[in-house]
Amino acid sequence: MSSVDVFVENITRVEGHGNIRVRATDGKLEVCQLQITESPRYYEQLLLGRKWYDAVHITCRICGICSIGHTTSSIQGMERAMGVEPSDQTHKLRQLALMGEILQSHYLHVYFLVAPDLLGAPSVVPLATTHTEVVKMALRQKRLANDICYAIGGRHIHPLTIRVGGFTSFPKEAELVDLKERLIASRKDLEATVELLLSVAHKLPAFERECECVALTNPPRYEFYSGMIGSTVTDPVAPNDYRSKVIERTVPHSHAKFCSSNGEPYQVGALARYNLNHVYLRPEAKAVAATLGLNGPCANPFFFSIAQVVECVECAEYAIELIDHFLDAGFDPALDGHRDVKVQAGCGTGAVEVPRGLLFHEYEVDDEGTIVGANLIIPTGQNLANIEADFAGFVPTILDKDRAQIELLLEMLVRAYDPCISCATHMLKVEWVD
Amino acid sequence: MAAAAGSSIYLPESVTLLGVEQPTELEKVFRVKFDSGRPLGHGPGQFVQVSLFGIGEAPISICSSPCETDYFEMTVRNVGMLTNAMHKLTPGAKFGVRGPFGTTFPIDEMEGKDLILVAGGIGLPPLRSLILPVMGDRERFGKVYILFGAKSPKEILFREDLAAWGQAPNTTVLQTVDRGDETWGGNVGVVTTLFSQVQVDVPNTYVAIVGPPIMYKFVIMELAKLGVANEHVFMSLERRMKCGVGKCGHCQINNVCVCMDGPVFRYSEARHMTEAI
Amino acid sequence: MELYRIDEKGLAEAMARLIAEYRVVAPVEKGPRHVFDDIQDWSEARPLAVGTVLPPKKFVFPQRETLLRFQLTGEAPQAEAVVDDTPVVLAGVHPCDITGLRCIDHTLAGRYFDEHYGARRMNAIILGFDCMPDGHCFCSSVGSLKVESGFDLFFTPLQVGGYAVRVGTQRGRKLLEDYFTAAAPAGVYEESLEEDFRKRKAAAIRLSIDAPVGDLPGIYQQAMRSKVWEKWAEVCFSCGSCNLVCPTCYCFDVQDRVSLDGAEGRRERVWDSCMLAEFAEVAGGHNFRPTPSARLIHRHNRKFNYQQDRYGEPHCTGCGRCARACLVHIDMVTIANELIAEQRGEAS
Amino acid sequence: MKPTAAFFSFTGCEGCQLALLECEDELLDILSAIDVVKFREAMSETSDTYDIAFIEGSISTPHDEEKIKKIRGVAKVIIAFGACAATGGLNAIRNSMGSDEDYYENLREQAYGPVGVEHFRSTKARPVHAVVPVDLTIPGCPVDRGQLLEVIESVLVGRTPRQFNHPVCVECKLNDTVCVVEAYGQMCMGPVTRAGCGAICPGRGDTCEGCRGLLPDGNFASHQQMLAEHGNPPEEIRLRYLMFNAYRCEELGVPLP
Ligand SMILES: Cc1cc2nc3c(=O)[nH]c(=O)nc-3n(C[C@H](O)[C@H](O)[C@H](O)COP(=O)(O)OP(=O)(O)OC[C@H]3O[C@@H](n4cnc5c(N)ncnc54)[C@H](O)[C@@H]3O)c2cc1C
Ligand code: SF4
Ligand code: SF4
Ligand code: SF4
Repeated sequence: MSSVDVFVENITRVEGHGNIRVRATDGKLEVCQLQITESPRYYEQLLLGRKWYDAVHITCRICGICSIGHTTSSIQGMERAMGVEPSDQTHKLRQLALMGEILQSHYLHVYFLVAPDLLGAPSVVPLATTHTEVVKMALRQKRLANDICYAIGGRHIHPLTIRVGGFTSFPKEAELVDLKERLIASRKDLEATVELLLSVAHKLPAFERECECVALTNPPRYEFYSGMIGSTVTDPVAPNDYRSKVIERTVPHSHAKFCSSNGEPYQVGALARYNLNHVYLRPEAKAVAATLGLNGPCANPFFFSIAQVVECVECAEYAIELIDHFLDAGFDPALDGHRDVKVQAGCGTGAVEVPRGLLFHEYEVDDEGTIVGANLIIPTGQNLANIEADFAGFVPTILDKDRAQIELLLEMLVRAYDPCISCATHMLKVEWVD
Repeated sequence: MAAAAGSSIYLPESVTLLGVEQPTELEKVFRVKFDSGRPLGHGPGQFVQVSLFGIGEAPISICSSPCETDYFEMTVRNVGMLTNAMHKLTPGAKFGVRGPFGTTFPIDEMEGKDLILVAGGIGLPPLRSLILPVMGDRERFGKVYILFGAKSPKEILFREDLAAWGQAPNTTVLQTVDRGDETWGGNVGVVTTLFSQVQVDVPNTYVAIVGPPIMYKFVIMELAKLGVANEHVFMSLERRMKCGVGKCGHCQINNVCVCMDGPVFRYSEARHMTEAI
Repeated sequence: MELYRIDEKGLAEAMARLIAEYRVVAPVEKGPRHVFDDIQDWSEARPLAVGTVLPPKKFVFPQRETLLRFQLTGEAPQAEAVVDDTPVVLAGVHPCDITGLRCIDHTLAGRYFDEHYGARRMNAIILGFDCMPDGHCFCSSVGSLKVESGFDLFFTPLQVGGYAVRVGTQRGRKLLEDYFTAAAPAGVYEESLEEDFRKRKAAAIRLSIDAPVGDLPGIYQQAMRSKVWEKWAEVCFSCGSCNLVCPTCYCFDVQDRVSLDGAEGRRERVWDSCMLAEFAEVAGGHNFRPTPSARLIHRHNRKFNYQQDRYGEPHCTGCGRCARACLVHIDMVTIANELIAEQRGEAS
Repeated sequence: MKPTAAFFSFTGCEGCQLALLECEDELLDILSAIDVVKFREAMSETSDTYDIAFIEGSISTPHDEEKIKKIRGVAKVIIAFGACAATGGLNAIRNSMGSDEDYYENLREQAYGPVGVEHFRSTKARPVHAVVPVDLTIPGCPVDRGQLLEVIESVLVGRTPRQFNHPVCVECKLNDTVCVVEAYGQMCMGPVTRAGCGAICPGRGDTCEGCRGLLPDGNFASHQQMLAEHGNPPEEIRLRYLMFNAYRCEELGVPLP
C-alpha cells in the first residue's frame, strides 16, 4: 500500500486536543500536519494591565501537568525584569519542587501514556487487571513525586507557595525525612521500571532523523534551572537573548504557534537535554542510560521515553541531594524575600527546563509593577514543527503497513514527544511597548 | 487504646421496617419495630432520630398512638437526602432509630376539656399521636374539633382516619384546602377560615397546633379572638436538628432547645421567645 | 487550696518527664501568632502567650471527630461508638479558656451525657497558666480574670522568677508529687506575689463592659430590636470566624462518609457556626435566621443572655479571640457597650 | 450495575482531570466502583454512552457549545468539574476586557493573523451551567482531591454532596491557620469565596484568590472596604475580583471598585 489518507481526530493520551492529518498518494507525501485544535486561551493578553504578583498565579494555570515549571519560569522572568535576587535557599527549594514535577510528569507519561502502547493495551485501565503490580508501582512512584510537589508547592497541581522572591511557607522537617526515605526506597522501583522498559524497548520503531537539539546548558551540571540556552548546532545564548534563537510563527492548521531556529525545526525536551548534556549525568543515571541502549546522542524520537526514565534517575538522586542539604541547613525565614519585593520597571526572561523542554516566560513591567508585555514560549510549541518534520521522514518508511498500524505509529510518534497541547495553545501576539 | 469502642448517645438501635404505605405523592407511612423487641414508649408529640448509615440522620415524629406497643409509625415527606433514601426502603429493611425525644402534648392535663386540634399539611402525623389516644378514650374529653388544612386534595393524609374520627361522638372534623380541584367539594382557604365553625366552652378549651412555620401566627390570632388562654395552647415547633439531644445547637430558639425543651411548647412560654413564631 | 512554688528549671524538668509519658500540647509560635500544638520539648512552649488562634478546646472537642463507625455489608448495618480516652496534657491554658471548658461542660456533659466529649474531657490534664492581657482581652468584665477550679495545676508567674503553683484536683496533687519534684510548699509571701501579678494583670486590661455582667441578660433581652444589630450586620461577612475561635461555642454538624467500595463508613461531627447563612435552614429552603442581623442577635445573646439565663454564667470568657478574628471589628465589648449606652440614653 | 463515567475537556488546562489521576491511593478503588468509559487524556478506548459526564473547562467557542449540548443529551448526571467549568475560571478574564463581536474577531486576528480563517471563533468564556443545566459542581482551580473523592462517594451511595455555602474563612479557622489579612493585611478573597478546598492557600501563607467562586450572598461591599482599609488600592482589589471571578461578578452583579 503506497497511498494513505490518515486523519486521527483527538489524539488520545496526550494533554490537550490535536489531530493528525497525513495524505500520501503513490508514495508521495501530499499533506502532513499536526493540527492543534485546542480552544485558544489568550494567556498573554490576560496578563496585560495586571500586577507583577499575578503573573505566577495566572500562568501556572496554563497547564495542569507542568504548573510548577510555569511557576518557576514565571517567577524567574519576573525577578529578572524587576531585578529581584533570591537567596540560594530559594533557588535550591525551587529546584527541589521542579524535580518533583519532572518526576511526576515523566512517570505519568511513561507509565500511563506510553506503556499501554508497548504492552498492547488501549490505556492503563485494563493494565490494572493484567499488570497489577506494574500499575501499583506506577501509582506509588507518581504518588511520591506528587508528594514532593505538595510538600514544597503546597498543592499537587498549581503550586501556591512559590512566589517572586521566595516561599510563603517551607516544608516541615518530618515531611522531608519521609520524602527522602521514600526516594531511597524508590530506587528499587526505578530498577524494575528499567527492566520493564528493557523487555519492551525492542517494540520502539527504529526511526532516526537528525535535528537540532536545544536545552539549557550549565557545565558541569545536567541542568534544569539556570545557565545558557545551548544547542547542538549553534553557540549558547543567554536567556534574555532568546529571541535571537527562537522564531515563532503562526500556521493555518494550528491554534498553537510553530517555532524554528535558523529557519529549521528543532527539538526540545528530555531527549534534547540528554543529547546536549549527557556527559554531565550522574553515574547512576549514566548506567541506566547505557543499560537502555542510550550511549550518547540519539536521533530516534521514540527514545524520548527512554531519556525520561534516565532523567527520573537523575532527578530522584538530585532530589535526595537537595533534601539532604535542607535537612542539614534547615530553613531560615530571614533568607526569604517574598514579602519584601521592591517594584522596579524592567524586562526579563525566565528559561527553565520543564518536563517537555525549555520554557520561556518573558515579562515587561512598568515602574508601578503593572505588566505591559508578556511573551511565553512553550516546549510543545517548539516541538510541533519538528514533529511534522518527523512525520515527513517517517511516513514514507511505513507506507507498506495497514491503515490502523500507520495511525497507531503516528500517534505513538506524537505521544513520544509528550506534547502538552493546552500549554501550546495559550498564545496571542503581543504588541510590545518599547 | 486511642479509639476505643464505647457507648454513645448517638448510637442508634436497629429497627426493621414492617410495612410501607404511600398515601400521597410525597409522603410515605413507615411501620417499624425495634429488633430488640422493646416498645418505643413515646408520648404524643415526641419524635425519633432516624438514621441511615452513609446518608445521615433526621428527626421524624411518631404518628402512631402511644398505646400501640407492638410497633410505631412515622410519616415521612420526601424532601431531601435522608428522606429520599428512606422512600427507597422496602419491608424487611433494617435501619437505625434513636429516641423517643422531646416533650409531649399534656394529655392528662387535657382531660375533661374541649379540644381544638389544628394541623397543617405534614403537621397532621405528629398530631395523630395525640388524636389517636384521645379517640381511643373518647369520653375522657369534651368536644373535639380537628381542623386540618392541606395544600390540595391530593395532599390530604390519613383520609380514612379523618373520616372515622368525624364519626365519633361529639367530634367535628373540618378540612380545607388551599386550592381545590374537580374532586373537591369542601372548604377552600387557609385553615384559619375553619374557626368560624368552632363552638367550644372557651375557658375549658385546650388547643394543639402543628403545621408549617407560617401557620402558627394566624392560628394564634384566631385563638386570641376566641379568647383561649395562652396556657392552654400547645404547639409543636420545627427547627433544623442534627443530634436530637440538645448538643448540636441547631434547633436552639432563644434559650431553649427544640429537641429537649420542645418540640411541644406551651404558648404562654413560647410567646416570650422572640424567635419562636 | 494548696500552694507551691517552682522555678523555671524545675518546671522544664517536670515537663520533660510529662512529655516522655504523655501527649503534651501547649501554645507554640506560628508565624506572628500562636496556636496550641503538640510539643516535644518544653522550650517550644509559650505558656504565657495570649490569643492563640483556636482555644485548647480543640483537644477535647476536635474540629472533626468520628462518632460512630459502621459496616454496611451483611444483613443489617452494624455500628459502634468511637470514644477516645487517650490522656493529653494541656499546658498553658489561661483562666478564660478554663472557664470556656466549664461552659461547654454545661451542655455536652449535662443532660444526655456526651461520651465522646466526656472521655476526652476527663482525660485532659489541665495545667493552667496565668497571663498578661493584650488589647483585646476583657476577662475582668465577665468574671474570668481568676479561676478557682477547672485545672489540675495552675501556675502564676512571679515577678521574682519562677511560678506559684495551685493544686486544683486530686489528680493535680498526684502529678505534683510524681513529676514536679522541684516544687516546694509556699506561703503568704508567694500568695502576695500571686495577688500582685493579678493586680498588674487587671490594670493592664484596656477594655471593659460598662455594666455588671449580671445585668446583661436583661439588657440583651430588651435590645432584640435595637438598631445596633442592623448597623453591624451590614458589614458582617457571615464568615463564622467569631464562633469558630470561641472557647465556649460547641455547635456542630454531622456528616457520614462511606468507603468507595460501600463496605464501611463513619459518622463524623464537624464544628459548625450559627453565623453561617445555612445554619438554621431546613429542607425545602425555609431559613429560620435568614438575615445577618438575626444571626448576630442570636450569637451575641447566646453569650450574654440565653446561656447565661440557662446555666447561670455568661458564655463569653473575655478571651477576645472573636475580636481578633473578625476582620470588620465586630466585637463583644463594643456591641455590649453600644446596647448599654442605647438603653441608658433611652432611660434618661 | 456500575455507573459509567466519561471525562470531557473544554477550554482549560486539564489539571482537574489530572487531579483524578493524582488520587493514586484511591484510583484502583474508583476504577472498580465506576466504569470510566472515556478519558481522552489517559485512555484510547471510548464510548458514546455514559451515565456521568465530568466536564472540565469553559465553553468558549461555538464548537464547544455544540459539543456540550450533545453531551447533555446523553449523560444522566453532568458534573461541572473545576473552576473553568464551574464559574468560568481564569478564562473569563477576557470577558472583562471586551465583549462585542469585534473584540473576539480582533483577538483571533491578533493571534493567528490573516491565516486565522481555519480556526474556531472564540466567544465569551462561560461556565457549563450558562449553556446547559448542570447537576453537580466541584469548583476550584484545581479541584480539591478530597472534595472530588467525596463527590464520587456521594454519587455512589446516592447522597447529595455537600455544597459549601460558607466562606473559606471557616476552613481557615478549623485548621488553626493564621489569618493573612489579620496578620499581614494581605488581599484575601476568603471571606467571600466558597469553601471546600480546606483553605489550602492561607494554610500555606498565601492568600485565597477566590478560585472556588464568589458566594452568592457574599458581603462584597464590606469585603472590598475591608481590603481597602488594609491599604490595598481599589484597582488591585478590582483586578483580584476579576481574576477567578470575572464571570461570577457579571452573573451576581457584584459592584466593583
Ligand atoms: C421535631 C421534628 C419532627 C419532624 N417530624 C417529621 C415527620 O414526622 N415527617 C417528616 O417528613 N418530616 C419531619 N420533620 C422534618 C424532617 O426532619 C426533615 O424534612 C428532614 O430532616 C429532612 O432531611 P433530609 O436529609 O431528607 O433533607 P436535607 O435537606 O438533605 O437535610 C439535610 C439535613 O438538614 C437537617 N434538616 C433539614 N431540614 C430539616 C427540618 N425540617 N427539620 C430538622 N432538620 C432538618 C437535617 O439534619 C438533615 O439531616 C421533623 C422535624 C423536626 C425538627
Ligand atoms: S465571645 Fe469572643 S471574647 Fe467571648 S469567649 Fe467567645 S471568642 Fe472569647
Ligand atoms: S462577626 Fe465578624 S467574624 Fe463573626 S461572622 Fe461576622 S464578620 Fe465573621
Ligand atoms: S486568611 Fe483569608 S480565608 Fe483565612 S480567615 Fe483570613 S480572610 Fe478568611
